Amino acid sequence: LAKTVKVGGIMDTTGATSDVGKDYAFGMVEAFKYINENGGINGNKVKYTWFDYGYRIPEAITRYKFLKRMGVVAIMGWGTGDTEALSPTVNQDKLPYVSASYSAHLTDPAKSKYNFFFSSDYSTNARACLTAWFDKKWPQHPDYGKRKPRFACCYMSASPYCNAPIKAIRDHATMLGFEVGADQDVSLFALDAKSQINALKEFKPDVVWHGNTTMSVSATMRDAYSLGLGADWIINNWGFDENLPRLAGPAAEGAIGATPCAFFGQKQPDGNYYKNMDKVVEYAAKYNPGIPPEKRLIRTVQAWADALIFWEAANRADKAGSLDGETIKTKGFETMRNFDIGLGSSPVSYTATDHRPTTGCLVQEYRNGAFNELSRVDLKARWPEKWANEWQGW
Amino acid sequence: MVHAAKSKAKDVLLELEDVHMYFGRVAALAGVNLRVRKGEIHSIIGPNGAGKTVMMNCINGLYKPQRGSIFFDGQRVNGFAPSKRARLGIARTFQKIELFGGMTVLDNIRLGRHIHMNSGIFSGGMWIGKTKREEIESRQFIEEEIIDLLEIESIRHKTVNMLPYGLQKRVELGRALALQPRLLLLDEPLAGLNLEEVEDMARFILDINEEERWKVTCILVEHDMGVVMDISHSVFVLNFGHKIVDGPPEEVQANPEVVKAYLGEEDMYTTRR
Amino acid sequence: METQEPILKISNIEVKYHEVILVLKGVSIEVPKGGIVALLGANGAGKSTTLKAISGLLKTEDGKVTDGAIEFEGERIHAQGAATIARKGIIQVIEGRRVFEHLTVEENLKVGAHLRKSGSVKEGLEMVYHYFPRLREKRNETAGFISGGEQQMTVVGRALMTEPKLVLLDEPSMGLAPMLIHEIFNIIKQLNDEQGISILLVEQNAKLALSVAPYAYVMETGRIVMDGESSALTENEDIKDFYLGLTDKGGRKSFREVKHYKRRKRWLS
Amino acid sequence: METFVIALITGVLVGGIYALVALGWVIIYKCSGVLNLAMGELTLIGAYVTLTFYTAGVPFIPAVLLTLVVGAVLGYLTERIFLDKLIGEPILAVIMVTVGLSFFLKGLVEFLWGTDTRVFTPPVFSIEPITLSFLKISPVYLWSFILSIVLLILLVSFFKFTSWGLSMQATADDETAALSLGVSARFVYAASWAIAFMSAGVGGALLGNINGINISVGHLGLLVLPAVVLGGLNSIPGAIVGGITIGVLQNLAGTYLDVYFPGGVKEIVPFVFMTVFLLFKPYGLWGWERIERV
Amino acid sequence: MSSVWLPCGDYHETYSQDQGWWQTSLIRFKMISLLAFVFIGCPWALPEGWHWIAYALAGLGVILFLVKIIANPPDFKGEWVLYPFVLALFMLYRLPDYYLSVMVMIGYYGMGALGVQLLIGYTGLITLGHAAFIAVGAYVSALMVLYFHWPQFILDAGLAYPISIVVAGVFAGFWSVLFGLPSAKVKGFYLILTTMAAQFITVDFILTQYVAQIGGRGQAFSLPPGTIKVGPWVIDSDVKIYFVMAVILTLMVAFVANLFRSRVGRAWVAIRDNDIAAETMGINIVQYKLLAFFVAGFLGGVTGAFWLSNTAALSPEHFPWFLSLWLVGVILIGGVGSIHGAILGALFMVLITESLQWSVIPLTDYYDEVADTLNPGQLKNILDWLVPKLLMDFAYIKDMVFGLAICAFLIFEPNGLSYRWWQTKNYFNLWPFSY
Ligand SMILES: Nc1ncnc2c1ncn2[C@@H]1O[C@H](COP(=O)(O)OP(=O)(O)OP(=O)(O)O)[C@@H](O)[C@H]1O
Ligand SMILES: Nc1ncnc2c1ncn2[C@@H]1O[C@H](COP(=O)(O)OP(=O)(O)OP(=O)(O)O)[C@@H](O)[C@H]1O
Ligand SMILES: [Mg+2]
Ligand SMILES: [Mg+2]
Repeated sequence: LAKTVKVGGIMDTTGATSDVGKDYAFGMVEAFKYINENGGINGNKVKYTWFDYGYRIPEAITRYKFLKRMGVVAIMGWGTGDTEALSPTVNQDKLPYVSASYSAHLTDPAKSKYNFFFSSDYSTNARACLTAWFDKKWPQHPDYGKRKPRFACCYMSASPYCNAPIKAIRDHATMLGFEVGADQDVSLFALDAKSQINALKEFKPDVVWHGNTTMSVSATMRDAYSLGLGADWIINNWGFDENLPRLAGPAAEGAIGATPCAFFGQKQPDGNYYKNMDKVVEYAAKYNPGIPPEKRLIRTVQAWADALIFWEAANRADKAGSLDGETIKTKGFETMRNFDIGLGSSPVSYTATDHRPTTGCLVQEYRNGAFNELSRVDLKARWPEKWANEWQGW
Repeated sequence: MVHAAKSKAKDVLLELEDVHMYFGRVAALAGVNLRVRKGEIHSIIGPNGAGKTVMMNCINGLYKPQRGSIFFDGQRVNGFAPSKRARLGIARTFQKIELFGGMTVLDNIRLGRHIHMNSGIFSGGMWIGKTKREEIESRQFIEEEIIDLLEIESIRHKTVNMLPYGLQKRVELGRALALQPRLLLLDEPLAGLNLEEVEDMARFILDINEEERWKVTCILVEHDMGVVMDISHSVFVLNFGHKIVDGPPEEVQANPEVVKAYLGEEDMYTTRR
Repeated sequence: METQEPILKISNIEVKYHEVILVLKGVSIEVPKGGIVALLGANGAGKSTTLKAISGLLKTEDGKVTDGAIEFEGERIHAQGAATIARKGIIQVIEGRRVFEHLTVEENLKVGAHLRKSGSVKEGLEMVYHYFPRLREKRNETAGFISGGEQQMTVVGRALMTEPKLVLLDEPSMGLAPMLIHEIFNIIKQLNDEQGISILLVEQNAKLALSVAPYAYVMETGRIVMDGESSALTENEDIKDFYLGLTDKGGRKSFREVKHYKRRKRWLS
Repeated sequence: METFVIALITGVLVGGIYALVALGWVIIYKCSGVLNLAMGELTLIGAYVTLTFYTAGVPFIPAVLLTLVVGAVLGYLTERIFLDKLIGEPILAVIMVTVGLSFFLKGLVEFLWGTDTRVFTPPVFSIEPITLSFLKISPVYLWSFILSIVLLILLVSFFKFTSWGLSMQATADDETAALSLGVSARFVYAASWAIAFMSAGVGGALLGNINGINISVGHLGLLVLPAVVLGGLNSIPGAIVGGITIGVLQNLAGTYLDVYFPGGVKEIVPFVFMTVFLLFKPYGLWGWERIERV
Repeated sequence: MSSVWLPCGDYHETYSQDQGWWQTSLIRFKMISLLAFVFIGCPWALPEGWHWIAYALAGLGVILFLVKIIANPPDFKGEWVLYPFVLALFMLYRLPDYYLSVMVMIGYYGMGALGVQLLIGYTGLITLGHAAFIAVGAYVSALMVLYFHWPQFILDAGLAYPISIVVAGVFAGFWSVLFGLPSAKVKGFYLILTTMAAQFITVDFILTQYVAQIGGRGQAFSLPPGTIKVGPWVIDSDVKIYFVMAVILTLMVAFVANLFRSRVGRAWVAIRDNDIAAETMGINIVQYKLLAFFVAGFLGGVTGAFWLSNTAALSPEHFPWFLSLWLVGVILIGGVGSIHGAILGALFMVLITESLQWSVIPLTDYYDEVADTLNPGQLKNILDWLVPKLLMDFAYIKDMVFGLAICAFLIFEPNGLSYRWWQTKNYFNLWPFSY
């Protein structure tokens, strides 16, 4: 007998992060259509109800309570601030919370039992990108071997999303032997970052990590370009998408970033879609014909990926007997080992003691008009004991 | 306190000594001297723009004169803020009515009692002990002394800015009285009133000035010669910052300079009502 | 002068504030072309309200003419907006010296000028300065800081700048020094003679009002209780008692005497 | 020294942008005594309208001119629909209506244009900087600076020399008195909103060219408040001077203070400065003082 | 200053009566019932099998009624008859948790708005930075609860949090005074800027850059379940949070209400209406303005401290500038210059937003239930096209409607809800003899 399974969503389509949030929300809805049209959870229909909380945390809390009262079995969340704010409550209520916030703080089951996401966390991304740059770019630099490479960070230190991986980045940079300069604070709403760039020019960095979202990232890169900073850029995942080249124009050339999955409609080197990407494109066209494909972003794909791991987990839990939060966690997520979502993302595994989905990620580079794979970095393979013992939860 | 000694004359309540007040080029007061005796009604008259209101403001501290000193009851008060002078016992009314428009008549007058109460936020917030007692006492005083005197029982709970002009003037007087002042500054209390109200107002002023339980000294700024010449003990004529005369009404009326500068040649009683 | 056809004709209007407070209960007034008419009355009688009703300013105070009609040069105007009415040539000088505090005296006058049909702003200014020489001295002072009397002149001058047909003066003498009162009233007379401006004058100082206006109305709590030639009114006992303050013997009574007897009969209402 | 000059020039140029938005605030306040908290959204709409024309194939300058027309119409409508009924009501209520308005307009913009970031394609201003010795200046800023100066001259002369400007200020000073002289408050307000909308439109058009448009551009609407206050709420030159001063301050702070107080110094320095500044000039540089005569 | 009218036939013999809390027996009845509703009606109901208590109470009511009409004892107050019925009714039902959490939000905004009301509505100091003081309160309280080494007995007694609330209030109060200092010289809208400065300096700079970093970012300020403890109760369920809210709010309202009818409150209003005159009445303007800032700050701080109990982790994002603006909105909707205003405003704003949120549900349902049942045809095509669009743009439509609601409200009710409230209230106070 088929029952309906309720799933909730707390999205931002009007708030500070709506420029990417809207696409993510769309993707999520389409993904659940797909799930339902492909048998739901072992034949049970999924009812997905989502709310916009305008990136206001008190609002998120009431929305959460509302969904809980509706009796949802899991929630698809959004921002770092609210995910972390809800994390203890979620533990208490035993509600799996699949968020779009990939903060490493959420990967330690000791602290946050019920938080999940499919992508490599921000810290891992940053470590991977630094490594990739260090391996691939630095050797081509004229000063290679003459001196230490210089590195600095640009981000809005006020925003939890931006400053989540800072500690890890510093740690990794020093480990690789960078000379680390002073951070520059760039607001998420910054129209210009001239003074920051001027300050950076004093330090003459070879590579700069930018932790914001696309708007301010592009602003910074344009200023860097016009003021002639001449450093490479590593950009955190929410700043690294199809909009970047649109906004930054020539300044975007050579930007490096870790992508949790392939871009919307991106094809593999061999010319055909990544696994499941065809579905993403198909459903986007089917349910939101209003929006032209070139307007869709990688965010849609991320939403799918998050939805799909939940689907898998729910299926497993259901097979294991029941569909309550705890089972979904223990019998669902935490039984995944190198589960392949497709969509160009790395295979994910969760254990009862470690919620870091992947051990590395795909580092891409934007060059002459396209995103190309720079390298795939696997941190666990490279620093096994650090990965195992040191690098979890920050 | 060099001057302190000089104005020790027992019966002098207020003394202005060579007060100067400039606004840019405009000399509103240029060396004014004034002595007000305890218990008298001392009127100040003069053409528009003469500086009467400015003088009032200097006395109760809204303006700070550039030069000269002001003694209240032998004490030099130049440095004092208006609120402090109010505590010393200087109350006033205003030329353009300055009531608390949104409040009821009662609350307006209650405000006058402010300096006679001293409950803070805590007793106030809990509404215990002191506050409760004070509130009741002051209410009693207002009802029995002021509202009764000014015959405004009927409008107690009305919001003031709904009242006609005449009554507002009356309420303003009541508010000033609530301070139980020793010196009362009245800036054109009769302006814009009709004859009947003028008569009432004059009566109140006289009561306040004469009745045993008030005995308030008054400084009266007014353009209504009829009343001024009638009720004031002495009249001070100010002409664009300078004193013309200061003496009993008869003397002032006789003074040709006053007539020329202020009253006008024609029958001065046209403007009397 | 009743023979002349009126420039303004108010036929028993009723005015309510906030749809509830009935302030005017059937007021009828006529102002002859080029004449001066005085409107006397106690405080709160509704004089200002009457003027506001004519000039249309009532609406800004949530007041409304609920009955009757106001005709200006034969045209019904009580439904029209204040600005429109002003353009027709009815200018009210509002109670209490409402100058534009932050503008200079001259700018204040210039604001009035935008309604001028004939003649340049310059001429207008000259005309005003001719009537109020004192304003010429203060022309560049900030209007908020000049003294009460000077403000009064500014307001009247501002009205003149608009080349009005009918001026509604609300208590022009309020708070003015005796000499200035004469001055203002002389000017009112002059304006009436020289410029042929009709004037409706609200005044507390009955004696003066009656001396300049040949015809007058008396108002009490929203009703016209008496009207007639000024000469006739000045002889009326009640008027003498209540508005001129003369005793039966015609002499003045001292306020010190008044003090000793309290309320007297409240008349006619 | 070089760094200082760079920071200075950069500041002046960025200040130009602030000035443009600040003008909108000042105009509305000057004519109706209302703080228009929807200013950011007006700017947004300006930006999007221009963009729409531009993407429809209209060249940039004509697009901006069209935006001016649209802006004027919108401003007029806004006043008629939302604020007309509130003439004579408590000023705070009117301000709150502008807040409601900002919600509405924001929603509208999102509804019509979506929340994803849009850019002018092809770019109007080249990203290649103009280079003067060690100075590198991006054209957008230069233009907005020039434009704000032009607007300044236009508006100042409007308020100083036309009887219109005078009537508007009179209305702001004493609505009733102005009415009694035949100045129609409704018209003045409508006009002021139209003008404000227009200046915001121009501001938006240029802002959009700095790096794309999405709703977060609206934030600028509030960040310029220090600039507005610095000059005095009802002084048009004040808005420009204020804008530029704030721009310079921010850049100097960003360059020199950021080292000592890591993190958003740049954003808060204007506020700190203004708080101190107001202690000495409570009404900004040229704002109307409250006249306290009793 | 809404003075209560008395029904005719109901006199006050003494002034103390005229100053008292309950002007008439009807008002007393209303207030007591209201309190009963807040503390019993909403959060609590008799457990299964105990309902007979309620019926018993009702019975008692009947008896009292009989006593009243048959043998009418001299000092037998009429309303005594009614209380048992009211109580019985309240005991039978209780709100579901979600609605309680909505009530909590209302309470939260209400508390915040009280402070703003005090500054804007009563002292005429326009503030757009109140969230800063709420934030300060929240962080002080959090720091104390998390990092302060309490003596064991206090922890056992569950006093840590209550104490921290008071301390937070006082601290926030002084913080507020600090930013209130400019108000000595700065007036009117220019004050907006200095208060905004308070917001940005406090929240966006000091708190985010420095305080929030204490003990390593992120998890530092997450409050493990069990930290928030009042007396024996661990505040972990919506009901308990609700009770905390109800108690604090009631105390606040009582405190402020008393303040406003005493000397200090009057002084504030005087400053608002006419500061020059106020000064000549002997009121020290600066001192009282600062006092206002202190009390407002105190209320804000307490509000913030309360917020801890409703959230599980603290971050500066809880107190954006938007919150300050929102609170001003609350009092404007509710009515400037009245305590009801703050509460009613909060009620209105929260209910509007919530109901707007609910309205999304039928839209979602359309897919899952309606869509398939409809047989293909014009209607279905239209809906299939329309619903997804609505659903996707719902958030924006929501914003627009909200904006319009505010505008419409202020256009038709510029004096706010409390004005209507006051009218109706007086109508009922005078009832049945309302002439
Ligand atoms: N705050 C001020 N700033 C500038 N000038 C002022 C100020 N206050 C008063 N003045 C000037 O001082 C002079 C005297 O003003 P004041 O109000 O005292 O006259 P007054 O005697 O009261 O006249 P009236 O009888 O009309 O009230 C006026 O010329 C006025 O311009
Ligand atoms: N805006 C208003 N709202 C309600 N009532 C008003 C309003 N304005 C005036 N009134 C009432 O209307 C009556 C007449 O007011 P009005 O100002 O016309 O009297 P007046 O004859 O001009 O008196 P004054 O001599 O004081 O000017 C007064 O009782 C006043 O309370
Ligand atoms: Mg004076
Ligand atoms: Mg009047």
